[in-house]
Amino acid sequence: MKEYGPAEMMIVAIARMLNDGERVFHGVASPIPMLAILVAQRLYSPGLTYINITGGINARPEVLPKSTDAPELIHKSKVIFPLADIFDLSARGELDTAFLSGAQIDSRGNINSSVIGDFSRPKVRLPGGAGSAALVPTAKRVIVWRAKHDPRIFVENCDFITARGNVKEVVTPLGIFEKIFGRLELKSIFSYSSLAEIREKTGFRVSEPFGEEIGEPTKEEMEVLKELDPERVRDIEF
Amino acid sequence: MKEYGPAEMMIVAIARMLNDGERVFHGVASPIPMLAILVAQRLYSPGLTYINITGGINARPEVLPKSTDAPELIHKSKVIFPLADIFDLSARGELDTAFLSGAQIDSRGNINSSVIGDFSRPKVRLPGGAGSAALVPTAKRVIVWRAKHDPRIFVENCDFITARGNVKEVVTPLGIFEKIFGRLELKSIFSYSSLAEIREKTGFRVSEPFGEEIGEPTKEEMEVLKELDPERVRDIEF
Amino acid sequence: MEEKIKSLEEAVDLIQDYSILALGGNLIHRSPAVLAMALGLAGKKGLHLIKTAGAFDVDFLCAMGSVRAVEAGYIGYENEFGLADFYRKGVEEGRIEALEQACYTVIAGLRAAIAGVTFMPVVGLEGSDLVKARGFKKVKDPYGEREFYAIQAITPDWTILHVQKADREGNCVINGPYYEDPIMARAGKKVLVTAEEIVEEDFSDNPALTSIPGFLVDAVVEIPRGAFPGTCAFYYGEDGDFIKKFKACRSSEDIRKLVQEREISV
Amino acid sequence: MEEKIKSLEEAVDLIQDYSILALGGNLIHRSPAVLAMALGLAGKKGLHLIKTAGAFDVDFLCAMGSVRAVEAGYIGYENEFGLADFYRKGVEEGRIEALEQACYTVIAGLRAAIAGVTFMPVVGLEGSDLVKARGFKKVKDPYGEREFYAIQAITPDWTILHVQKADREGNCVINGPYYEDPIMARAGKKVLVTAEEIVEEDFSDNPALTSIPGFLVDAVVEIPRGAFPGTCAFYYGEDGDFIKKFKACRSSEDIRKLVQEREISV
Repeated sequence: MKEYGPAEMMIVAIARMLNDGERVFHGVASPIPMLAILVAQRLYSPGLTYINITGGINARPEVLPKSTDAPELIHKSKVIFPLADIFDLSARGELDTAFLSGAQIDSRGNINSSVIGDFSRPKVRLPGGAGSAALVPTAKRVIVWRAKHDPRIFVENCDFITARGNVKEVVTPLGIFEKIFGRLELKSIFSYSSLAEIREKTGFRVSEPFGEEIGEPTKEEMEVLKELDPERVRDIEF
Repeated sequence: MKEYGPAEMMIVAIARMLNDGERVFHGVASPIPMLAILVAQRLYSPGLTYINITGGINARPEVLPKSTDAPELIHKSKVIFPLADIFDLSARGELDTAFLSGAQIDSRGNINSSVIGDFSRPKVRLPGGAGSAALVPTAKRVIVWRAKHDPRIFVENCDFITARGNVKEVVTPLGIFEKIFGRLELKSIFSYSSLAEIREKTGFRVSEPFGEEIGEPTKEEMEVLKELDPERVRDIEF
Repeated sequence: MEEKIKSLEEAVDLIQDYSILALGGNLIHRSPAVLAMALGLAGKKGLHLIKTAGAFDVDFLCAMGSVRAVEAGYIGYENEFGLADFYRKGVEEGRIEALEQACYTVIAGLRAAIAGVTFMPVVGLEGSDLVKARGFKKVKDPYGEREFYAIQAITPDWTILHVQKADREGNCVINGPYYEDPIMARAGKKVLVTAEEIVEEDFSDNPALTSIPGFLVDAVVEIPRGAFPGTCAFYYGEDGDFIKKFKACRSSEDIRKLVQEREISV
Repeated sequence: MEEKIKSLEEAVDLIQDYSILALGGNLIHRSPAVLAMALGLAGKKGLHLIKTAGAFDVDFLCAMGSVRAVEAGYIGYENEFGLADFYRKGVEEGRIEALEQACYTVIAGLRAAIAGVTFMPVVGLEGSDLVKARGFKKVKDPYGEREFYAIQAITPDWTILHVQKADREGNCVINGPYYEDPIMARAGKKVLVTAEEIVEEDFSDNPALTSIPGFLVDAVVEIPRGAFPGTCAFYYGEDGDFIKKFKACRSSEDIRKLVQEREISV
């Protein structure tokens, strides 16, 4: 069954990592986490609290927006819990999982969303870390995802560390890393990839995966995904 | 015309002290300021912003409550601006006038609403200063009022200073003091009182009044008062 | 999802002796008075109460000997019903500690807890003897020369609120003034709500009207007239007669009798 | 009461060169984009922009050479429209200062301004190179040993918001997400609101729905489609085609032409 690609694989891999009862947040530019959370709520963690940057709590968007900060993401929310409140929640240790990404992700799980080159006169000015510098050190667990996997993204050391902290897993189109003793270690390789491919496309040393292979998306997962995202918003990150 | 008493006199004297366009606040246990503000808005300062502790902004209570923290005081308000916001407003220097009172008011315009005797094991435990310790130093002008005038209230020095700061006027049933060079000086004597009476009932030195007499309540003021407060909530402070 | 709806008895059991409790509402308005009565009648001990301005709820718990400390800006009944005599007597006799704050510093302490910091700088308090009496310290702006009073974080073990409507998930709609309830709900380690009505309504039709987010709420108890003898906006006014009779009680037995006579289910 | 309703031209005249402006909304959602376009087209200079996450509004002002500094957590168009190239180029060429904050520290700075203090302690930032790059200092809890990063107050000269409905007094109803608008409204020295509709409705029927208190608002401009080319919840979605054409412009003349072609009244 080759009806799925990296987008589906990343989404279901992340969905399975979420636990029932936890409070999970995503911010801007986050279609994959948005879908992963919605799939998790449908299939695995109905009691998960889905928090997004619009202030939606357990929103049920009718149509998925391409912008994950769009007003559609408060649809069916029973309360508005603005971003300032979300940051406070994390700061006081009550946010379980936050999703963040970066232009560079290094061997220690640090992320750079700020600059390539000098901060005040950069070679490349990136968009900025949004909430990451505040959330990565304070959320109990941070899952980093990136829909591209190449050696300029996965580097030994970030040019600039926008955020450092409680990164636990890093999910890419090829597999999953986990931070162990302060370094990203390969945990799982997706079935369509290989250790060789990951090594080739990663800028830091990659050891044999220490975890089990992640099962392909199930029929049920694919059906829920199709239902939630008929317009394939999830492809926009690729 | 002796249809008015100290309650009416205090209310109209205060109402005339308020300016158009200013932001004026009262808190708990404040029927006289509540009425003074409402009279001022009707007759003299239609553009005054009336802020009360319930979060009401320019509320138009249908029935005046005896408790000035009652939900009636948001009636007809177009927004709710909670107490926390009101304190912030004052802290950043944007509150023009705040009304506060105390169990003791001393010759320097300090107020005590906390204790008689030792703080930790007081002879008399008073209710506490509510917002006064925060508002008196931060509001641009503080008007203190007290519906009783006797030497145990108007003392040379408070037993305990709950709040000190921008007290400008002190209004009593007998007259008005103003703080000048750090001391309360008698400004006006109400027509039914006298310097002798005020001296007798005040625990600190009182000089001749330096200001003009305050005119008696006008027919118009009395009519508005009657209309606003047919049940005479204003008497409850006496 | 775990069941949040509790009976009054179950709710009372959740609150441990010696807890720090923030009580919502203000004075006799929409305070969780019936829950407070139930705690007092159940013989809870050593409670540390947090409130901006309190009246019957605090005074009742003081009357029943349940209180070790009151951290508030004002405790009293305003002009109509006068001083909170049980509180006052408890403080004067040294049984209750009066940790007077300005209402704003209660808010500042709660805000510190909300943001996970241990203190909050505030403007105000200058010249107040509360500074010495309460040991308020200053903190200097590390970028400049200005100093501010630093208010220590106030973290309630439980925030207890009374609202007009709650749903099964604990989302609450407050009609009329909010007072400090939304702040207290965020600051509390746990949140207990008593509601006039637990409704099946879908609050998502107008989420801007939801004042308390359900996911922060641990327990919900339906208590019609739960702010009695105080007011609950758009539901009922105060029962001044009851307040006067309560204030006239001379012992906790008198109080128990009064509550029984009035057939208040606590 | 003074008249708060202004024409777009009058509103543009209110904003001085070199002002600090907080812009409401978030990314392309309910940002005061038409007002921002009008400022850019009017040749405003040296603006210091405050935003948590910005996109078209900030990028447009950067494109028109109106910006000296951007203090924000994120400036970009997310996945669909990519980087904010005018902003980016301005920073890379040294014309614009990128005062990157975490979105939370923008909020903390605004909160400090709201409370009249010069800094706000926050949890977070540990391990971030932003600390050194931005010179964030620590502050110690005067009661204990914990240290927190101190964020300096951010006080906008003007907060500029776009809302769905405003009344003549400046009270505003925001439908859908509020983003940081209520915070920005409190922090700004002055507040300018653009509204889809100025209504005669009496907001007192449901004051809990009023997100911005009118007494804090100095000027109100009716601009239907005022968040164009972004979205305005319950009113319209984005105009992606316009955003793409804007991003393809190579000069401020191209941009003026594009705006004229689309007959946007700015």
